[in-house]
Amino acid sequence: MKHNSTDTAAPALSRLDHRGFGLWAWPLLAALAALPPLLTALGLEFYTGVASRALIFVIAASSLNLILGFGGMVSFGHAAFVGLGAYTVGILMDAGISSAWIAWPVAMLVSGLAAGLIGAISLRTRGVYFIMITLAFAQMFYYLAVSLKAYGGEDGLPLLQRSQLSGLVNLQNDAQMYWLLLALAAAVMWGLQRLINSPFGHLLQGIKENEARMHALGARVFALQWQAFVLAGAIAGLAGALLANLSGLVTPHTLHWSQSGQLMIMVIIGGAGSLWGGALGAVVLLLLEELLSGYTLHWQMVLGLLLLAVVMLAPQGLAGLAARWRARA
Amino acid sequence: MQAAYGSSQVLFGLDLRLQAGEVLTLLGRNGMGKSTTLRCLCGWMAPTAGRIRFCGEDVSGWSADRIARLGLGLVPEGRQIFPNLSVRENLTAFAANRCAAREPWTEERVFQLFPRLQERAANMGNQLSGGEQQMLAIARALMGNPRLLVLDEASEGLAPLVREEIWRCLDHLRAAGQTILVVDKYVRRLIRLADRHHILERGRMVWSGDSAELAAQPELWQRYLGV
Amino acid sequence: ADKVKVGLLSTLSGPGAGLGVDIRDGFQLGLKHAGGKFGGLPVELITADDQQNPEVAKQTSDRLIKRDKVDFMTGIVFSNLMLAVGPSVFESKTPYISANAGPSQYAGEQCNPYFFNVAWQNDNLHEAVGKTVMDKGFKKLVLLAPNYPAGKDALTGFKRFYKGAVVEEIYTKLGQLDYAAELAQARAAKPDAMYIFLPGGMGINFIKQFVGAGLSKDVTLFGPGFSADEDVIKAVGEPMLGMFNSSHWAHDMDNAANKKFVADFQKDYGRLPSLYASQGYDAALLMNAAVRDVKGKIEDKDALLKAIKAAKFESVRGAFKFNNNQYPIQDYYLRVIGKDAQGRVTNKTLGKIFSNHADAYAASCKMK
Amino acid sequence: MSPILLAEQALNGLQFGLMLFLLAAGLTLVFGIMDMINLAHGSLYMVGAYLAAAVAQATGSFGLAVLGSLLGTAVFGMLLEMSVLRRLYARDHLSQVLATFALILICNEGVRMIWGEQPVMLNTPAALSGPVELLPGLYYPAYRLLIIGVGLAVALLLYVLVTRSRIGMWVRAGASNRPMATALGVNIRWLFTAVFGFGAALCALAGSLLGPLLAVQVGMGESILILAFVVVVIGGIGSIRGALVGALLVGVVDTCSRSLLPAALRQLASPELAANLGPALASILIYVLMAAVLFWKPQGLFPARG
Amino acid sequence: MSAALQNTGPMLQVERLCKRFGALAATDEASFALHRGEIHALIGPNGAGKTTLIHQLSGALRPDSGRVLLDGQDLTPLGMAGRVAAGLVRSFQITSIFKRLSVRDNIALGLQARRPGLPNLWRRASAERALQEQAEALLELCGLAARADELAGSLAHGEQRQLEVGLALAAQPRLLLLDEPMAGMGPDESERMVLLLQRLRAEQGLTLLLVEHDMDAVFRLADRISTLVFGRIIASGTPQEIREHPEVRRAYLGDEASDEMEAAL
Ligand SMILES: Nc1ncnc2c1ncn2[C@@H]1O[C@H](COP(=O)(O)OP(=O)(O)OP(=O)(O)O)[C@@H](O)[C@H]1O
Ligand SMILES: Nc1ncnc2c1ncn2[C@@H]1O[C@H](COP(=O)(O)OP(=O)(O)OP(=O)(O)O)[C@@H](O)[C@H]1O
Ligand SMILES: [Mg+2]
Ligand SMILES: [Mg+2]
Repeated sequence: MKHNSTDTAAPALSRLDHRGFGLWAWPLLAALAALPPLLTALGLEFYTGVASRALIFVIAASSLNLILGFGGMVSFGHAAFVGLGAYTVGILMDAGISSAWIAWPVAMLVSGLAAGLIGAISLRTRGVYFIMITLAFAQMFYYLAVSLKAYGGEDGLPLLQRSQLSGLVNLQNDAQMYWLLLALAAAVMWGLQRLINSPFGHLLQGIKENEARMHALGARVFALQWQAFVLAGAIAGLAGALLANLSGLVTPHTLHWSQSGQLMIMVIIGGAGSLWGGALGAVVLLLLEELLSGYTLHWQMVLGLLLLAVVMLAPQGLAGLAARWRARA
Repeated sequence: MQAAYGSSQVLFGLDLRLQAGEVLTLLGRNGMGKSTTLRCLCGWMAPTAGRIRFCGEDVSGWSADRIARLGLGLVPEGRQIFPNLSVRENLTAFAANRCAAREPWTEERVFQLFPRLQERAANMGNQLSGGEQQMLAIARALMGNPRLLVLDEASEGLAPLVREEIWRCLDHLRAAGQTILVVDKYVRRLIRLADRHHILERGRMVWSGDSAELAAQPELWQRYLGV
Repeated sequence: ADKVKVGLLSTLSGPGAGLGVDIRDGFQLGLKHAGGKFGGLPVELITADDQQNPEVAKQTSDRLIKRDKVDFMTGIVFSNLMLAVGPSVFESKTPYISANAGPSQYAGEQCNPYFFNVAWQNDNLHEAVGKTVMDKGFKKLVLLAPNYPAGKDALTGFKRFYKGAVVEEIYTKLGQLDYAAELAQARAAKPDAMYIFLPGGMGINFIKQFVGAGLSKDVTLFGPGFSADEDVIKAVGEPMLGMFNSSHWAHDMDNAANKKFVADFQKDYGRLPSLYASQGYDAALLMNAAVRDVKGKIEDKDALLKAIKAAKFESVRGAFKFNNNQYPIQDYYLRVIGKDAQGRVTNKTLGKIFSNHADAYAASCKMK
Repeated sequence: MSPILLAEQALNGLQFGLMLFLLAAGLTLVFGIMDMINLAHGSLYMVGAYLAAAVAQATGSFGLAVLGSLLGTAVFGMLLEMSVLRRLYARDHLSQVLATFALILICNEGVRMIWGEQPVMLNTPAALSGPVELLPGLYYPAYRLLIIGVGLAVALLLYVLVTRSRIGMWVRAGASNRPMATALGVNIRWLFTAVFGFGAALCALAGSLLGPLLAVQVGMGESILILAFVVVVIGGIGSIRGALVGALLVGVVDTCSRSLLPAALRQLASPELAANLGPALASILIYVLMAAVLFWKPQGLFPARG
Repeated sequence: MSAALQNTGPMLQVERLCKRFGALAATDEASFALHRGEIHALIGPNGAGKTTLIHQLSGALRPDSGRVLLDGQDLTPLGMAGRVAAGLVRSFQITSIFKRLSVRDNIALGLQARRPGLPNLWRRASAERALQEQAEALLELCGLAARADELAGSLAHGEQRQLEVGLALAAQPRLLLLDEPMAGMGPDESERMVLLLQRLRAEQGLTLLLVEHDMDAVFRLADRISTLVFGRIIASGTPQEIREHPEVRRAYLGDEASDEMEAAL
């Protein structure tokens, strides 16, 4: 029995709909696309790499947001899918297959399959049990990767070069890589928004709100959740494939629980269950780390305090704060 | 007293007075603000204006636990049984005799009243049937030996036989001098039970009077209660 | 150039931070001793944290190279991070002076003209202990290492010089906390000595538990120098007494450079320097010497590399020179933990294990 | 494998389990009963260990160190509760995760600022530093016996406290339906603060008792926290009995997997394969165990009644 | 399906259903049948096992033994979703709605949930005209049209009960299991619910199994009544038969109830 009723004001048309693309999206996209030449002109081309990394995490965090924010499935093992995607690219390259046309879809497939398996088992549990069982699977992959001597173990597996996306762009070029990532991130965001506003997305959110009721209404809860989980796993696999290419190295660290935690933190500060939550969180967290760690050695203290402030002041994450601010304006 | 949920005001200047030993009812259709009134009384909600005095103290703005310790016992709407406590724990955890009742409610007495609870004493709260939960909610409030017993739709979901049992119990309590505030829909039965009645309509008191008056005015029922 | 920019990327947060901080402090002391200048040029030192995360390390080293355009890089503690940043550092033709990480890859086939290691190759300390154990006549050994490539390499290095019987070779989980099961196994195997490769907190856990289990009475414990260094001693204290370890440096080594280093380090930071600190210090001295030798013309990469390789600096560990793979050829010493004159628990140098020892991978390095 | 070794390994499993239990107990209390995901639990454990080390260094007495750490950490925990966590009970688990993650960062950095990067020293009291002979030939570290004893005592205390005492009932009631418990006259706010302080004291107990066995260093909380969560989840969240059983299960399985599995594999497979597979399998066995338990019992072994 | 509809036997047949919780037999060899188009009330003392029975019919609980047949087809292998797809829908005794969504969203979700196949992943659900119109109609039907944009959680208790039934209707049942739909409703709303249920039966041929303690409503609505006591059906029959059944009076109705019934008649 909660009797806070702050949200009775101004009823939204549907709380299941998440609009997130307005006319502003095009100028923003254009501005982002102009970033590499601009940075080069300013002599800051290093930041192209930072931005590329942020875009990859936008994809990864958004995929987690799909299941965590909209599906209520708090996965603490999402890094496993990112890592699997990365290792797939690394291992294929090791075997001489460097075409992105092959490697990336295979990475998505492998991560999707793993998600299918893990999801089928994990989705029997709920709540914190789900958090922990997904963590358990991720840890298994982590220790496997650490002890796999053939693929570098703890040292990781260096990529000889970036994947070849022949016929489209030259990934060896940082700017072109960035543009590709931008396009992919935009596509993922667009797809996510279509998905969560579709009947599938509505049902998924319904399950998050009241699962027992969805059962009684005849929804195939398990199937819906599982499909979302697999989809999110596959997208995370794509992010992993991209990450491997960007950093030129695949390491078990990508699979470490702290990475899963970081993705989760991104989604939460950005706003779980907001369309832009994952993206916002990824960008903000990475930028904060980048800025703070250059500024003070005790940056973790500052970061901690900032995160605490976000929790206290913005219960719905930064996206929620933005929405509230817009509503007031 | 006034109260609001966020920006929507629900209660508009309500006045209510309850003497010790009196039994009072609040009547009205769904959504008229009966439960809201009770929520303000027990301290779950702070009224936006007005004051509440209880046992001679001004309790407006007090926290619910202080009010409860002063002697208010609540049977809330929707039962609110603790699912993770067993039936016996639900009863004993909050047992108290704060007002030094001469004949305090004990586990045995409560079980006499609701034998069904005794049978299920070791079960967890969420393993009870709806009606059993309702019995437990009443029993739990009684175990606190309150000065003022507040019942919000306490007969909801109870079998007729049990419902009658509860009415009889309330009769008993009343005879023993217990002060009671009841919200319920069985008007006919309430007339026999209570001293005075109030009817709420959209957060305003539209009628007050004693049982005889209410019994004599069936058109009131028609108009405000839909009976 | 009018100044020298040095990027020091090290592990400054998280559980491994102690090591990175020592390297940084050692380096800063070296810089201070050089008067804040390398070869007469003012030095701009940029420190950064790699969070012990390969991704972050890569990202940050890119920042140092591309944005800050540093002239030297140094600082990384862990080999796996070194392997992550190596390719882009080498590509940018920035000399990397490793103050600790010495992966076998860069010692062997992947050796690189831009990579210099002023510390030691990963296997060296293990080889040194292997030789000691062999020389001291121990015959039944139990070996213990975490289950990851570095752990396996370490034991391989050990066995390169120890040819006696190994009664148990135990691999544990990386980051394991409790070693009771392994200790019981070891006790049952009745060895006369035990060799552990357990970096960081794992080593501290193990040694405490080893003593608690009463094994120290019958079994001599050996470890690489970093498992018995001053930072570990500070955390474990007396129970470490009597542990043998190998090192290329010790704070009681008798040379002028070292005396100055140890005294000033204690003065500045209030603690005894560790192996890592000495390596950080040497890295600074090496850079100083190289810049001095090219007379400040650090743009001339060939000359600079040649100057670094010449290694004309006064190392705190005495004799030092680079092998063809630009890893050190140096002496390794046997140390034992005991009490010094003031009653402090600390390392005492017993003698030399190897003189002018190189690593096993140099042969496969194509560089001359 | 000789019976003596077997007995010793059994004791090791028991001891490792009880060591985890010490930490899991506080966790299950706060997490299971108050329904608060407190990632900073590991930080309290770290603070407890550091405080114990500080007191031990100042006074030289291990007993005082434990006592000081209990008190200090309890106070620290209560302050934390009053300033931050109190605002989070009503929020969803995600906010709790984020906030307590932030607390981890802050605590780690704070400890580093005060005590420095290097691990600090906390050693076994001299009287307990050696092994005792339990049976002829069976030596066991005295200090580990102490941990076994304390672990069992804490288990008993908690069991009584949570399931038998009124306070335990109030906490459970308050966690499941706070307004209702309040309306029945319980001051949940202070009750939760006190319980949190108690949980923190349990952390301190774990920290100060395990400090002499494990490294006292920044970040010590996180590595063990995961294990503690595993224990709590296997046992069933909120169940003290479950935490105990889960802890023992993890302890025994982990110990066995480390000592028996490699040997067993050597019998079954080629030495090469066994050497590679054994340790890898041993590392993940407790996670396999957890996944298996949750597969068959999605609520853990002892679903908290309710 | 059409073959099943031609089936002339009872629509729902419950055969010797048993469910034990430990030592307690919540349903104990319960058997009864429900005919097409009838309103069948299930009454019984608190804790008799009525809700447990509904759980088993809807697939939320697996019976220990016994069978449930819908149109002659054994439901045992079907999960909840399968049963809803076959037209068997339930409501909850303890209100279970989507509290943080608007009333309209609640209904719209209910309408979408049971659609067969993989739901559309791309088209906007809110842009589906048919869906929105259906939702409006249902809102009108259950008397919540005026509250459509409120958050379901902020409705008064009685209104939430209305929504509870509305949600069950959204799943387009042929056979509806209602667990105390009138509980918590005032006389006015109860009356409206009675009318609604009668209308649904008349217009859509809906079959109803009604668990209710409001005897007033039960005797006005039910074509037949079964009485469950300690998990066993002790009597089945017309309202008149049940009212006069001595065992039912003793175990359940008592005297007060007859007062109420007199008033209702
Ligand atoms: N948490 C809440 N937030 C916003 N509005 C609320 C909330 N709870 C109740 N209301 C509104 O306040 C009004 C009065 O509600 P209240 O629960 O007091 O009615 P009631 O008379 O008890 O009705 P019922 O007989 O159905 O229980 C209703 O219109 C309801 O929609
Ligand atoms: N999960 C469970 N575990 C143990 N006992 C249970 C469980 N669920 C229900 N029971 C018991 O089974 C009996 C039947 O419960 P049920 O909810 O079916 O009763 P009911 O007929 O619906 O009663 P009411 O009219 O009060 O709602 C009750 O005594 C209840 O305590
Ligand atoms: Mg009400
Ligand atoms: Mg029921």
